[in-house]
Amino acid sequence: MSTGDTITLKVEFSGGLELLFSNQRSHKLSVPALVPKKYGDASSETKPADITFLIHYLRDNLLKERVELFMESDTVRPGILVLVNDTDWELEGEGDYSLKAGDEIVFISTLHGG
Amino acid sequence: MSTGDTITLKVEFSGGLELLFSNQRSHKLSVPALVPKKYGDASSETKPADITFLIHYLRDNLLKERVELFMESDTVRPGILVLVNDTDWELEGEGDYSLKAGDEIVFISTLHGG
Amino acid sequence: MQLSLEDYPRYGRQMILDGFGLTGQLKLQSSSVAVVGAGGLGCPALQYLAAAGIGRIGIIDHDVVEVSNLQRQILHDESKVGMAKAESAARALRRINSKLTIDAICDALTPENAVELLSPYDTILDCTDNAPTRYLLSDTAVFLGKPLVSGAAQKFEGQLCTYNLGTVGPCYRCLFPTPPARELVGTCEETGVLGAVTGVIGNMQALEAIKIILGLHDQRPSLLLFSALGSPPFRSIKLRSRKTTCPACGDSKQKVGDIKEIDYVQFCGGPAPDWEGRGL
Amino acid sequence: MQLSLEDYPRYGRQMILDGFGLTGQLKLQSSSVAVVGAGGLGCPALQYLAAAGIGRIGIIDHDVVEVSNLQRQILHDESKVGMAKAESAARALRRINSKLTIDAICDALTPENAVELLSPYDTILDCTDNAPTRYLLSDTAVFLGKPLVSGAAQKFEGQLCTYNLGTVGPCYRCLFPTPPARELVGTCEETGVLGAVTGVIGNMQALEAIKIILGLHDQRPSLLLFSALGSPPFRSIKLRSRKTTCPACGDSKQKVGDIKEIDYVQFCGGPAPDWEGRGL
Ligand SMILES: [Zn+2]
Ligand SMILES: [Zn+2]
Repeated sequence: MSTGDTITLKVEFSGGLELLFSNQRSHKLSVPALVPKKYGDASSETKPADITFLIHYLRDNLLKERVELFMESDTVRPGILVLVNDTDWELEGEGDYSLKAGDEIVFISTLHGG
Repeated sequence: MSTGDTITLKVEFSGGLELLFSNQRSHKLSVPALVPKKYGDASSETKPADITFLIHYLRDNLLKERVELFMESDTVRPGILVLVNDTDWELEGEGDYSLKAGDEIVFISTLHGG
Repeated sequence: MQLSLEDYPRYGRQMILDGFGLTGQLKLQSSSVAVVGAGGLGCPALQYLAAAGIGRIGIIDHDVVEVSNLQRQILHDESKVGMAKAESAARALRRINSKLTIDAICDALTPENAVELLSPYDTILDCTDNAPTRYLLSDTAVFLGKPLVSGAAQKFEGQLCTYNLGTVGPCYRCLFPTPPARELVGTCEETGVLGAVTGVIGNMQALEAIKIILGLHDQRPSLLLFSALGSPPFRSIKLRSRKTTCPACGDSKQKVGDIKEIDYVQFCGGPAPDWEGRGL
Repeated sequence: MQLSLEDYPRYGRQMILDGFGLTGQLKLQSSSVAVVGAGGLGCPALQYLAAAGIGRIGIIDHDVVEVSNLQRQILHDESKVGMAKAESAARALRRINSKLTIDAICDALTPENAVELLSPYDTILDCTDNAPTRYLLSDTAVFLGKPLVSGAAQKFEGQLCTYNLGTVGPCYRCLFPTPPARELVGTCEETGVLGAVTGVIGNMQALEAIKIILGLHDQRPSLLLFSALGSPPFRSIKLRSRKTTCPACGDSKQKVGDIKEIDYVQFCGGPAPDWEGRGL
């Protein structure tokens, strides 16, 4: 859980996306509770860590290959669905959703097989 | 959620037990946060409301018929499995488990059909 | 419409259920369902639709049965290898329930024929195995105003979602405006699939269709995720409603254009790579 | 042991899965599963076990096919009405997969024959429809030291639990030392059941068995609850471990006594009331 300035999350990838992340579906990770408003710019104002930050963070820390299959213009590729604690992120403010300790964030791609 | 001295719970019955409770599977109810150690004896010491209390409370307030099909010697009939937030109550202290606001308590009977 | 006398014992076990009854059985009898794909998902879905007494069932599939299908496509059997899947499945269903009308349609679903082939049916099941057909089915379901019960399965995983249901249900494009990258998508041929996984999802598709027909579906947009090795194996996701900006089902109706003119294969990144041809 | 050449294309779609491979297929081929009950649960379970290539399958059922079964028991069909269910199911499986050994056992499972009938099999599936047989199966599985994959379905609800698995898995008596009150228990005949519900649970039973045989089961005691009209439809429950005080599997082994001498029907409250005979 939160230890003052970091937030511990569970992040999952499924539907094929796990292939970009060492073929590992489930990840536990800690992110700072406050992050720069402008990603990577330590001199900018801060904001509570949100999903937009998490997406960038995953790209820089967990993603193993092919960034263009995960991100597109500062958010996830439109073929990817993001879930916050079993709810579609569109119902939770999308990228602006502020992360809370213990949150479970899932990134899925649609399956096509039958 | 808790409003100081009551606790709001979700209680569910399934596997046939709902027949004893107006054939309704899901119930929302509020119980006192502190209850007499000896059920029904207002003059006895108090304890935080636990599942043993809840079983008695359900018997007196929700049960519509055939108490012997739900209770036996101050607990549930041994054919009934009690679940606390999707966990077997045996792993949670059984009757001594102290109820928390928002808890979901499920009472199930085994199904036999096929 | 009536239920014939011999159907009372046949369907008695479901007619005595709460919310079912004679009315429910007559609803099933007078309903029609199109199942697109008679493979791993279509077979179990078809079985339970036929057993329940859906009056008319259309089976759309242009493939023939291969021995590699038998590991999961449980309406086909060794004697059917080489037969059209739609025909093989139709024969199996007629054995189960001879009173139903079964349409075996041995054509590929294309932008040219989709509206025509699907318009006779009330409910559509997407039991296909590729992205272009999934977008085509979604657009067609939106155009026809019919619910689309979509299943998918790969490896140890499955997904189930009903699109375009009621007034608020999203379509496939509301959720996935862009197809996933080809590199991350495999067919069952490429990545494999466990038969029991297609079974669970196909079975759930039949159940969804039956609930919709009986009026027992709560119509809340949701996605079921299944992972055979996961713990828990099932997760239910609460989904967004229909998006007013969706190019298919949004307020500017059918901004995607005329279905017949959409190149779905190109939209999904071109033809599937021929891994075998490349020596893989 | 080897996999014959023609089985590579047949099982290729599952053999390419992670954790499966040739080793996994050979495990299935050399394994044996007993399915007790060839009804609503047994039919879908049997289908997916046979399709996956389980080498030996025993089907134990003493009933004959009735028209009222066809709404959910999808291995039987109209031409089989009157035939023994075990035989009907065996014929269907042989059509799917002619290389398997299928034992059709048309006897009722009793305290006298249970140990003998079940000892040839590695894994047991409880697809029965009554409480006495469920306790009998649990005690027998404990006695034989074999996992018991138990399914149940009624109305719109289903339950799935694997008993006696590994060293810590509880048995049926650990969870339910006493049978439920007869008044709250119905058979499918009395209370009805939706076919797709038995389908989902039976299908999951096959999947559990396959996971156990492949060594892919996490062995954590859990109970899956399914409610076709619920939202969410599935819940996974974390269960207690084996109870040292259990009269069947506890430390004082087999305190229940010799299985042959237990009157399971009486233990479960006597024979099922004959509702029809009482004019209901
Ligand atoms: Zn849309
Ligand atoms: Zn035990």
